[in-house]
Amino acid sequence: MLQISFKAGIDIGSVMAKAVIMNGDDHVLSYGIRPISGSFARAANNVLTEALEKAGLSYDQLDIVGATGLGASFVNGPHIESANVTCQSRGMNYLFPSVRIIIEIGDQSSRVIKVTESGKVADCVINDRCAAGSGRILQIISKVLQININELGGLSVKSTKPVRFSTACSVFLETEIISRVAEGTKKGDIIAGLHQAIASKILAMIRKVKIEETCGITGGGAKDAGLVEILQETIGKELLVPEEPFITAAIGAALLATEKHNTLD
Amino acid sequence: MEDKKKKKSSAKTLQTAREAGNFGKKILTSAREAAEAGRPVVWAMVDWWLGTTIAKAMGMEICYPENYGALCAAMRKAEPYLDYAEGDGVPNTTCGYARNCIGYTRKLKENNFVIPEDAPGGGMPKPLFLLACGAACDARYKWFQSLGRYMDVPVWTLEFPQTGVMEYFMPGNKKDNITFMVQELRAFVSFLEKLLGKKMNWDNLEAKLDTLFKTHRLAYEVDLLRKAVPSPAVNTDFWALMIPHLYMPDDPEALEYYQRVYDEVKYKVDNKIGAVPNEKYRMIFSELPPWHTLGVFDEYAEKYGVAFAMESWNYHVPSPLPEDEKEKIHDPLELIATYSYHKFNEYAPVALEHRMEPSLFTAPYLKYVKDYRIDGLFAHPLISCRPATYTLMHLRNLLMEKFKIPSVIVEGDIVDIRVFNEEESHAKMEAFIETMDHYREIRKKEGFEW
Amino acid sequence: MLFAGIDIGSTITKVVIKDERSIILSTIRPTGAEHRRLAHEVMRDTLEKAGLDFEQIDFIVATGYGRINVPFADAQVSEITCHMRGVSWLFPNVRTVIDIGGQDSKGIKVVDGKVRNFIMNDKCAAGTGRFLEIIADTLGLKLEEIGDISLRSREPASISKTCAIFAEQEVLLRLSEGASVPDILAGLHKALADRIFAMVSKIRIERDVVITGGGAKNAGLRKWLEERIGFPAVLPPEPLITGALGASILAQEMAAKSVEGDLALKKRARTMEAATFFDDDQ
Amino acid sequence: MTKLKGLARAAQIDKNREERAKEIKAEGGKVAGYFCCYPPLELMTALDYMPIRILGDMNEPLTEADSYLPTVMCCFYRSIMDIAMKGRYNYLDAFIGAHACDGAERVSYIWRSYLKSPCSFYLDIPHTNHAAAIEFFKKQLILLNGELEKTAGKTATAAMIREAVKLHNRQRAMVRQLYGLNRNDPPALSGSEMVQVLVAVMCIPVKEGNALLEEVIEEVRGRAKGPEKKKGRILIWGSLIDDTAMTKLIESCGLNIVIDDTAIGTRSFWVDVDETDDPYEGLAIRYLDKVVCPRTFRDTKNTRREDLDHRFGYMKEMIKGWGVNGVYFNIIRNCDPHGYEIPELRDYFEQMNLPVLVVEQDYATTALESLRTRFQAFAESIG
Repeated sequence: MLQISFKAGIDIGSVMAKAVIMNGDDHVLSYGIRPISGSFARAANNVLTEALEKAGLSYDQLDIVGATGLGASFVNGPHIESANVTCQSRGMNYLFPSVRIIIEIGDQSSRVIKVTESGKVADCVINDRCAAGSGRILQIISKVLQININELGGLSVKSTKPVRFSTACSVFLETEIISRVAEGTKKGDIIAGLHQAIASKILAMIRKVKIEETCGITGGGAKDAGLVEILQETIGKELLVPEEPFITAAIGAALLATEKHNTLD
Repeated sequence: MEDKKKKKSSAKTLQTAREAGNFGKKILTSAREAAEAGRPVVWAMVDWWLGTTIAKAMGMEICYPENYGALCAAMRKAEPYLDYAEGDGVPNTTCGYARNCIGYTRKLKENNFVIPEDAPGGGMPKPLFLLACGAACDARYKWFQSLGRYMDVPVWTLEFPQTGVMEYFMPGNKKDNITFMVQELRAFVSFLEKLLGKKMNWDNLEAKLDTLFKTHRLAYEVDLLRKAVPSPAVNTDFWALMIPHLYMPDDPEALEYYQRVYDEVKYKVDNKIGAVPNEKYRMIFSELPPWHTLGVFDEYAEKYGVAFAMESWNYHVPSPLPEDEKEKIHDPLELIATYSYHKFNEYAPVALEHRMEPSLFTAPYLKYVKDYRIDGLFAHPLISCRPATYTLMHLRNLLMEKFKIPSVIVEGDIVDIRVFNEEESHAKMEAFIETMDHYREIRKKEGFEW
Repeated sequence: MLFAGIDIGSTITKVVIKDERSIILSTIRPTGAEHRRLAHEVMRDTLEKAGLDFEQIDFIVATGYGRINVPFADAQVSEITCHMRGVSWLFPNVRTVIDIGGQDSKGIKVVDGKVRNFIMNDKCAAGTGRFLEIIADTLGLKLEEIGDISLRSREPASISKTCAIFAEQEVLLRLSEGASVPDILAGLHKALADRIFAMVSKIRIERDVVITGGGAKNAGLRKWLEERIGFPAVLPPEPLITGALGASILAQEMAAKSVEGDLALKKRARTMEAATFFDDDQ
Repeated sequence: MTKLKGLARAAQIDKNREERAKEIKAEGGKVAGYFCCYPPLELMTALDYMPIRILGDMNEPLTEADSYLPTVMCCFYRSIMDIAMKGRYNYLDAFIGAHACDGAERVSYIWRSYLKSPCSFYLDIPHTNHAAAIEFFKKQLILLNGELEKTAGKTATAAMIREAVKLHNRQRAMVRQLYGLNRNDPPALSGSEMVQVLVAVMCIPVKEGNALLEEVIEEVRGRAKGPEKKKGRILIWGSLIDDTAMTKLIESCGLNIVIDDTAIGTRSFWVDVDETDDPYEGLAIRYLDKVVCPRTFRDTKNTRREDLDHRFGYMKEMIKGWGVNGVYFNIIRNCDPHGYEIPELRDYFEQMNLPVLVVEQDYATTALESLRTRFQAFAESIG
């Protein structure tokens, strides 16, 4: 069995690259988050360097590197790849051992994962093929309304008349939001309408895996407190939110790499 | 579409399975030869041996447009036909096989019913009539009816009653169902006799039935052998093997072939030779596979030690009719009707035991998972096939509720390669391995046998 | 007499002013979704440029996404009819119109100068110009230049995703795998052309085919579309204004059919105010 | 509260479709829910069940359906399963599923696996109208009646069924009379009003329905102002429309809906049950053979022309009698029986020089507005 002093987990998503550095006792020492900006390889390299610098370590000190995400294969140097769902499960389990349902609202898709006590995937529902209902729309609305994603919540909760959108397509939604703004619809109503639409999608997904007592949320969408609140209301459970929702899969990637390495031995 | 994805057919694990493709070729060549010799050709739906055996006994050659759809997809030549059909206004939500066939028929018509040079597998010749079937889905008679737009040939629709579970056990109902089917088969025989201007050859029909039952007996035995651990054959073998037993079980060549299949599988079982090296997980597949990317199952086997020990109820032969029941039947049409009805309803007792519906497409799996010691279901919802898709969520719920067996859902299509995301399927499988581990533990705790 | 047609699209407003015989002036103003309620100002500016007074226009027809309630127009007609009329006026032999707009794509079958059949994409941005806009954005290129760049490709990359947002992800992957920008763009244009072709085929494509809308200005898209259609398509001098042109022609017809008193009444009822859109709350 | 009458009452019932069913339950009566237009209402009425047509809800976002049905299936039946799982139909004493089409068949099964009612029957319906099929269907009806009797605690005599046949035939005759008023231009009744009236009579006991129809006919005949005159007089062909959101959209685009060939419309009312000695005989013939829907296969005729007329000819009468100048194909997404029919039927109408509009809709009110341009352009292309 490999003696591990330091390890890294890298998650190369479609929009963001994230890296975490952990020590042999699985403590997170540092992390980095960077936009992809057109190149997976470059972003992977940069984000790892950033995290290493923060931890005051050099690349050579890493004993093992785990990678996940769309661009995992573009990570330079030796690394062990794992599926994103598995990484999210391990990562969230590491942060919140009691969590049995993970809601992940990513940029391109949403997922609901059921996890075991040991952080393994017990079931999972993925919304793919069409980006309707993904976290992308939260980015779009932040851009259109020119507010930060974590400010959406404050506006949403004040809404009395949430907008009912006529489309689920994120692309068309953007236009619809823009025109609503132009017409003078209250920002809060627009955001609340959006939050409700996402929440009802997620609810349908949760129904498929059956709800459990402790639930958590991660991915970019977890940064939107308004969404989290509406989701809590819709599913009737409190949601645990990581301090930095972006890095949960990267943590999982580091943990899984070690796991896989040990079983290989 | 000049797709850059590599063509990914499966290597198949059985020697005999690799030969099965010849039967597919034989279907098409025999039909073309018949057409050239001026003998009648029929296009028929898979009908679980209800009407096609009768038509064959009358000397007709049969082509199966559903199978042809799978062939075009496997050769990755379906797209132009799909485009043709959509262009004619058929919604793109309808069956991929149907759109492939509608597009093909339009092309055939435009070529004055001379088979186009570039037709995959040599093509299907113009039929004398179309033999539709009411079993399994609406598309399988509506699609043939819609071909009237391209060729003026009659359609005959075989009645295939669809009984509910509770209703199956109502006194007299099974008998009424079979009587109805027999009446309809008689009407079908009259239709054929009128169309061909000759009498039914009953001796020929009986001889064909005899061969059919023998072939099916072997196919059934092969299914039983597949319960062995490690699995002697897997789903990719089955999808090749099914051509002889589904389309031409009455052909002596198929019988001879199936004897060899049986021998090969038996040998593997006796010597504990697994189809998948290091079989770690036994999965079941439902319902129709991605014909264009069957090789993906070889990859799952190699990467994760997954053996697809069983699959797709619809295409398996049923258990043989009990001899005493069979002996009481003297009318070959009644025998046929009883057998086909048996295929669709033999799992009604299982459904009743679990207080669930329907007995088709779901109940068989509730038995399979026990018999084949299954760890997980691979559900493949199809974008264009509702019958093979309708019950998947329901089946997923049932397997979890009754047996603590998890499912992985990978969307795709039988024909349309554009909707199958291969990389995503691997990611899902990787996560699913953990899920299967987890439920193995749970099943152990709850006292399940496997 | 003078007539005007205004096509209030989701992001661009177009105006055509016409007399009995020919076009006097046309304006194309990218209003953008956030400014589309300013359609009346585009109208006002156009009139100003032409040195005309609002009162001098005898009949105004509005069309497009924002046509539902245009206070300064006398009638509203769907963009399908307007495109068909505009194109037919320019090209009397037209049988098929393919309009590739920002929010939707459509095919129109023309028989004897009438809409015989039509088809539009629904619920998804996959087959629209917006698809290209998003990709251009991802690649940091201008929408106007991507068509030409795509023509430089020798081996189009395979793009299988239909959803614009997923395609964006695929583009990133292809880029990272080392595919060149022209190849990626060619793959995207080809994919879009395939989808548009599949849709328009439903109304049976017949010659002459005229391509309009923003997509018509994209040489790469035109190339792939023509390849699928099997023969060259006709391109209007200004593909963006056919809807507004059709509206102005219909304005002329409607004026001719109206009684004089009615016209005056209608004129008096007009106000130069913002238009109401389809998705506005009723 | 004053008791509403006629059209206003119909609109009220349409808005609150379960109201009567629940009242009847509270009074100790029984309610039978059924799929599509194939389970004979007469058998339910004869045994004092109030028949209620099981419909979906275009306004309800789907949150439950995905757990039971994949997204590729019929949007209407997905909606039904969704609201059923939310408890909307928990009050049913009898559930009658039906093999009307794949959607109805599969949802019948799945419904019965999760939702249990005292009486539950799955009615198999043959695919053809052959003599043997009618005979078989008759036997199925007898089985259905047996199950209904068990829960009703009484037996249906031939006389009771014949009585019910009379009541329902009367209802059908009145509905036809109502449609007849739409032969005029402008039509006497808007398509939206028609939906309200027909949905209403499907949600109340037959006698009340007949009384309501009498009121409506009288009201419509006497009223000074009905729908405006519009250029388009259209026939709607397709599975069904059960929400006025859809008809109102169409009618706001310059189109009057004057007649239809749909399952909530004429298909349910166009033909009577023959009063045969054996009442099951008349029921089997009427429900299997005389109800028209593409789900029933009719044997190919000698020539193509004959075949098409045999399948679609009845609509020629509608076109002529109601002065139809355009046809709208209302396709609920993922409907196979109607989907395969589109190219042939479209040809058929276009040969009659009738413009055709085909729309595949998602059975959701939120997705309607985007269809407006299609209807408007269609209206502009008429005449």
